[in-house]
Amino acid sequence: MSTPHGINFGEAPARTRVDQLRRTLGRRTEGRAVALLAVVLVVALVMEPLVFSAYPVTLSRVALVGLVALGLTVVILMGELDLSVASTVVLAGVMMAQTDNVALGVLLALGTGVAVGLVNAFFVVKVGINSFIATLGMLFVLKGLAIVISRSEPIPLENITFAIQFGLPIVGPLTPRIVIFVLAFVLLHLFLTRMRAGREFYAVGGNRQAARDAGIPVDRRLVTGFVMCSVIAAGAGAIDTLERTAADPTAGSTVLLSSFAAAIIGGVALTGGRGSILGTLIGAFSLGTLEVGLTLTGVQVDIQQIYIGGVLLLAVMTDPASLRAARSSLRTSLHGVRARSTDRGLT
Amino acid sequence: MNQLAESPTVAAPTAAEPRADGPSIAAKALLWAAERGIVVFTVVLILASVLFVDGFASAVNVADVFHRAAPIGIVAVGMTFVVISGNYLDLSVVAQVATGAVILIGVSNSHSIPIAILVALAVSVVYGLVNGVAVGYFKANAVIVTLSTTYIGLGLLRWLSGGSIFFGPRDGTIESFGDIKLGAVPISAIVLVVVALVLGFLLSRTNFGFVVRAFGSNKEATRLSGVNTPVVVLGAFLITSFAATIAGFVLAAYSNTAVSSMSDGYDFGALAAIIIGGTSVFGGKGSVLRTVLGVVFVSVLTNVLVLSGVGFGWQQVAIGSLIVLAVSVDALARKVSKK
Amino acid sequence: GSDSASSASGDGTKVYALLPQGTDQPYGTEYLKAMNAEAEKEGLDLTITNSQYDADKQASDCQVAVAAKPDLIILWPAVADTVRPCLERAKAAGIPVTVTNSDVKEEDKSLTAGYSGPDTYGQGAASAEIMCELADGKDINILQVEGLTGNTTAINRKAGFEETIDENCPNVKIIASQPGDWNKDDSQTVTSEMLTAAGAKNIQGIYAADDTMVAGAIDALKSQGLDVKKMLITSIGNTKLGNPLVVNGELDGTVFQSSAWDGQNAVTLAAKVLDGEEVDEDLFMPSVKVTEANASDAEVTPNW
Amino acid sequence: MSDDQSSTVGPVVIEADSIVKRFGGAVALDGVSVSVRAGEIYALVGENGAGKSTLMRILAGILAPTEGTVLVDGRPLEGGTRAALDAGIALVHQELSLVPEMTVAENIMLGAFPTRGGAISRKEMQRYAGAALEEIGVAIDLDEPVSRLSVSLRQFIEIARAVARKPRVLILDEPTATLTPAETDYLLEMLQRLARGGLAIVYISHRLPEIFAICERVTVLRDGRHIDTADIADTTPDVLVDKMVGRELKQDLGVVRESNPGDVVLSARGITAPKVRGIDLDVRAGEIVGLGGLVGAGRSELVRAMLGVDPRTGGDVTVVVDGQVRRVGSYTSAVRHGIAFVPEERRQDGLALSMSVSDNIALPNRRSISRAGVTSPARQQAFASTLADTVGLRPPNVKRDSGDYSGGNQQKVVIAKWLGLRPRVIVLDEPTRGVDVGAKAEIHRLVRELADEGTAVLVISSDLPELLDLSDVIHVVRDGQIAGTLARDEADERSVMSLAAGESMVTSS
Ligand SMILES: Nc1ncnc2c1ncn2[C@@H]1O[C@H](COP(=O)(O)OP(=O)(O)OP(=O)(O)O)[C@@H](O)[C@H]1O
Ligand SMILES: Nc1ncnc2c1ncn2[C@@H]1O[C@H](COP(=O)(O)OP(=O)(O)OP(=O)(O)O)[C@@H](O)[C@H]1O
Ligand SMILES: [Mg+2]
Ligand SMILES: [Mg+2]
Repeated sequence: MSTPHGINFGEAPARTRVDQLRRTLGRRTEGRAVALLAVVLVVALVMEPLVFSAYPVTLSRVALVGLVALGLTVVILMGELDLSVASTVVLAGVMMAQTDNVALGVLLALGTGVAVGLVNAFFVVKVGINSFIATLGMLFVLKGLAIVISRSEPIPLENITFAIQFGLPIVGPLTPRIVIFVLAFVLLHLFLTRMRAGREFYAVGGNRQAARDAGIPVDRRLVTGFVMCSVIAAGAGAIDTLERTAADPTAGSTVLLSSFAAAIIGGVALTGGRGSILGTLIGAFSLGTLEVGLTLTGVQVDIQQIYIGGVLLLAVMTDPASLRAARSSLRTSLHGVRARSTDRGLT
Repeated sequence: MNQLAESPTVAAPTAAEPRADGPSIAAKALLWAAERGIVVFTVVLILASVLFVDGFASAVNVADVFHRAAPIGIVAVGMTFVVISGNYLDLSVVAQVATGAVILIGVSNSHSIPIAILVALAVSVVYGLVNGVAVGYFKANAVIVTLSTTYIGLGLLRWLSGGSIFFGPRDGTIESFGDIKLGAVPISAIVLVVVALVLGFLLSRTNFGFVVRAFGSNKEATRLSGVNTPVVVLGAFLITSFAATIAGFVLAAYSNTAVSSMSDGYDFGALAAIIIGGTSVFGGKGSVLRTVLGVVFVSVLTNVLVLSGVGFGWQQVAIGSLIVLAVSVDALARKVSKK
Repeated sequence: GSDSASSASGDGTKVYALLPQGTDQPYGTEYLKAMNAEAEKEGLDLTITNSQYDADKQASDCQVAVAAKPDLIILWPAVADTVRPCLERAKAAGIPVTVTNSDVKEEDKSLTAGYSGPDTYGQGAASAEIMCELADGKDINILQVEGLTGNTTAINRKAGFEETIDENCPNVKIIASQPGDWNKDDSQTVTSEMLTAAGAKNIQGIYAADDTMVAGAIDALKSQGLDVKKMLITSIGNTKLGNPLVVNGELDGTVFQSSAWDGQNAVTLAAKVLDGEEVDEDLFMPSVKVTEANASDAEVTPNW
Repeated sequence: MSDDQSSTVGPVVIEADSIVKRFGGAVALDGVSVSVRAGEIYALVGENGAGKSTLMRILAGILAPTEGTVLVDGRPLEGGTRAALDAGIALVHQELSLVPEMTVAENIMLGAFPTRGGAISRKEMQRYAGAALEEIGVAIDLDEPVSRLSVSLRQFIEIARAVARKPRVLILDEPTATLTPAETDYLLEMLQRLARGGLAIVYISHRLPEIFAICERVTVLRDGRHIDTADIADTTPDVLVDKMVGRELKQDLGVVRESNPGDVVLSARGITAPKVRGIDLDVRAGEIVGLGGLVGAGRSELVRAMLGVDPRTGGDVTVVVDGQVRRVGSYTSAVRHGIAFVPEERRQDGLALSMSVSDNIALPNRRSISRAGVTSPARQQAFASTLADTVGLRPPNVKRDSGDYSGGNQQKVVIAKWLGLRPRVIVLDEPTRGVDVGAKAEIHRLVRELADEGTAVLVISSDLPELLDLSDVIHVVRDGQIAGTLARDEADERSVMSLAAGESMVTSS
């Protein structure tokens, strides 16, 4: 019954250029972020062109949350979560300020990141608890430790001159933070798209059992991912501390949710396996630009918040998939009502 | 509470099948404890506190524990619906509690208490509708949706109310209500119990609660069973909003004041209680009683730490560690029993 | 030193005010009202940010502000230790900075054009002085309710209070201290718990870092059946919530802090700097001690 | 096909020695020993839950045995998946084991991405993956994400992945459950070819004809115990079935049902949807209508669009309720009008696996077993127990999580939950895929009983004997359209397949 040269699965696979392009675009996950960015940029161009002429400022706002978001993306791609990133930022900063030596301080901060990542991974991999819970616990623990270690007061850095230098541009108008952010983006992007281990993160998030069965060392990948995320957060903490010339144990209150928003707007699926570093970058860009633009317009802060919330809500609700879902859900609900009323009328 | 105690979600041990060769006694004990993890933890903690912490068992202190537990407990009980429906959490409870409190005091100062309550409940319906429609009908991510409504809600609250602190008249109805006590039990705790009883009944013994749990277990299977699933999500968010608004009332009555920042941290605080209680963050499994126990546990713990003069930092460390510990015991017990 | 006092205040004079709070806090709410009213009067075009006490966000706001090239920046530091880079950046761009509400550190003052606002350390100290007077040399035990953990004002007031007590009346012992997060309900609960832990009988007084919290503390005392009037209670603020408590004798003393004064003078100082007027380095809000004796004076009418 | 030239069988490659596997207290395998020789196709049969998959997962290093050892070339195998892969053991899983977001090439090379200087080499990957697909003779675009492929294509990709590893032992766990007859034949031929090349193949299937067609030896497992190993030549399907179920199975197959269809209950006109191009369909009360066709023909899409499970782009569906014609506008209205739907992917769409059987059964029936919206655990329990009895759930413990049951029993639960509604219409999509013979017979009995009671039944099945056996009338779907309709007496394998494939494809049978 079968043909001698193999089996026929219907029409031959699409090969034309247009098809190829359509398929490539169809696979991208960044659509929503690109659309949002486009809207934000156009509005900014019309309302407040200063957003562009002062792009280093906009960039550094993007980098502020964006760096943490990049690390978070790695974990989310694996189908896990790290709610402790903001606390890691803070604790790393506090650890950094424990020493007068900047280099040693940075090492301490990054070491803190490694330790936090390992602890998170330990609970997820070895103990086997859900990362949502493990890192929620760590959110409280690390914040508490930061307060305990700092005695709840800001710790100024000894080497203020270096710290202030650190906040100044080094490449053209770009400050070290922006340079590190861009570097982190490039490296992570290459890692996740080109490197074997990075690409396997997608398998770990997309179908963990399949990854295990195929011989991918899933546990090792998870550890790597959690450590990467925490180290990046710790790095962000070190940068914050240097740029501010002091470690603030109460900092980072807005980091967690903003970095989440950036990743999800960027098309990274919380269920894992779907999304990209590029998406997160674009997500961070659209949100950062929006914030800077609103600040510059001088609109009252409360109203700014309403705008930001509104834009976020629209962005997630006007996703093509969301609109499709809404159409069929509405049909379901309406027909449900109609069916019920006819039922009643006739029985 | 009796009715809750009988709720099958808590009482029925899922691994109680008779077996040919069962796990070792130790593993059984661990599993037994894990199944009832939060009950055991809470009882042990309370017993230890009674024995070793001076003043813990006093009437005044019991009231303080209730004060700690009540408002966030009411929020957590409501949010349990959203968590069980598989939608992670509702961040906007922060905005909702504050809105409820500000409206209760602000509007009752200018109009009357019934009008204030009606307005607040109407606003809570709006919250529930926006969150529920976006998540249920548009299938938008619950974290981002409720983050957005938090921004919008707090922005509107501060913009429209001018953001001031509101206080009710001294010895007015609201304050007197907040001062009501039944023995050592303050009114806020009574409200918590009533809300927990009602919502516990709703979750464990009604069709609506049943489909919420089913939806959290498997969305598609529930839909294919003919359930109008978007409405289920909408309902879960409406209930959360309703509870958050009641929590706002309780908070306002307790202090006779309302500020837009008074409920900071209620989002993750409530989630922590829900999780410590043992409700699954993946949805499907859990109960209101478990959430109440989780809240009691955290409140007793915080209370004991304050009584012992432990600083804020260590309090946070202790709460975080216990979240991880409670869930780890459960996970380890499961592992042992599988071996 | 102000090096760009060229533009006279008038229409189109752009000023950025970088605040760490706004309508999310009662103090900020009244502060903003006064600030906006005064800016209108002075004809300043005011852009206000709110970093919600996130130092990183405020630093970013500061960068945005500098990029917008305003004629002046009014800064209310979210965390005093972290504002140096902001000040340096503004100076490099030739934008004068005036400071409001809580001052920058001593070594950073040369980068600013002046300060107006309360002396937060001094307020704590003043409240301690009232407490010392009340204790009158007797050995007493008191509780302390602090502000929000890590908050600059909370830290300064605590330092001012504790150090003054140590120096002036070591007979007053602070035997327990917990944060009340500037909230009435939180304060009420922790006070009650501290009372339980220490034994209510052993406590003769309470200091809370602001009036809202002291109101909560007083409620806690009452619900434990203690005689509030016999207790020695002090705080800071003299707000609409605290002032009546002073009048009726439950709160023994507080220190007047006028948010309206604060907001208004932030702009007045900015306008002076813009006009090139000589300004004193510090324009301190008068830290008037308020007790039953002067609680009804017009001079200390509460505004928030 | 079985009378191919007998293959040369080599030495034992892999051996399981007295394997015991316990999950908690439950014993899944109880001292099972098997050995497989190079060049042979070795069959493993048994009812759902007999322990076949568990044994294979142990051979592939995914599970560690509680007792006993796995030997490869006489040496114990230790070190989990990696070691098993290195020893040349490849497993094609029962449940699809692919990463949906990754491309065909990436899925084939999963776990073995070729790298150059640390970076993944796309060229190498395409080359290896392409070669593997060529070896099994399937042409698919290597850059297509797997999420867009049909179930059967995914199955072939898994096989390609196993083949790409150049294994010495190839284990296939129910590979044909999702395949059409043509695809199955193709696969069987391919396996014989591979075996002739010296590969040791372990083959699991519930379809005994396949086993008799290609296997040399067969082992029967029951309740985790080794019952018998025999040469295929020395046994018959009936003997095997008896050993599998451990009792005489009364054969329903072949019994022709007396059908007397009533009026049209479900009527669809001009249904269009993605993959469905204008289909009219009527189902009468008491009639079993079968939908035949190749995988990808659009049968699932058709019924899902009809019932409103997925949105349809055009067409009208009506159902007759107590003499009144009602429109089916959405899936909820379909259910309200008494239409039941048993979906294709039962684990994903049919059941909430973490909920008890009782809860699953109660889900569509909640209105009738509650009063004023208030549930009664006792009433629910009784209700569920009755239905569990009706469908013959084993063990009949409705408090157990439905995920703890074997596939066949899970399918019984899915059917049971609809029985409580006394549906006017029931639509079943591949109701016995991956279900063992015993359970399959019981499901067939249930479907017939429903029809006898006057329910209109619509069945999709890729299992031709089943389709022929059950249906009163068969519509064959090809390319989103009805290619032809066959009454019971005109339908046989040949007529269905010729319609399904289009004339051109029917060359032999
Ligand atoms: N991970 C697990 N945890 C607990 N029990 C399990 C697990 N895996 C399998 N079992 C149980 O072990 C027994 C054997 O299951 P297995 O999947 O090997 O059967 P099978 O013969 O492959 O059945 P089928 O024909 O349905 O695929 C069943 O009772 C099953 O419920
Ligand atoms: N040649 C093909 N290439 C890619 N995808 C295909 C191909 N054929 C079918 N598909 C996919 O498979 C699905 C169609 O299979 P479908 O399940 O509808 O077939 P069916 O006739 O219902 O078969 P069955 O239910 O027996 O699996 C569609 O989602 C389609 O995307
Ligand atoms: Mg199996
Ligand atoms: Mg199908």
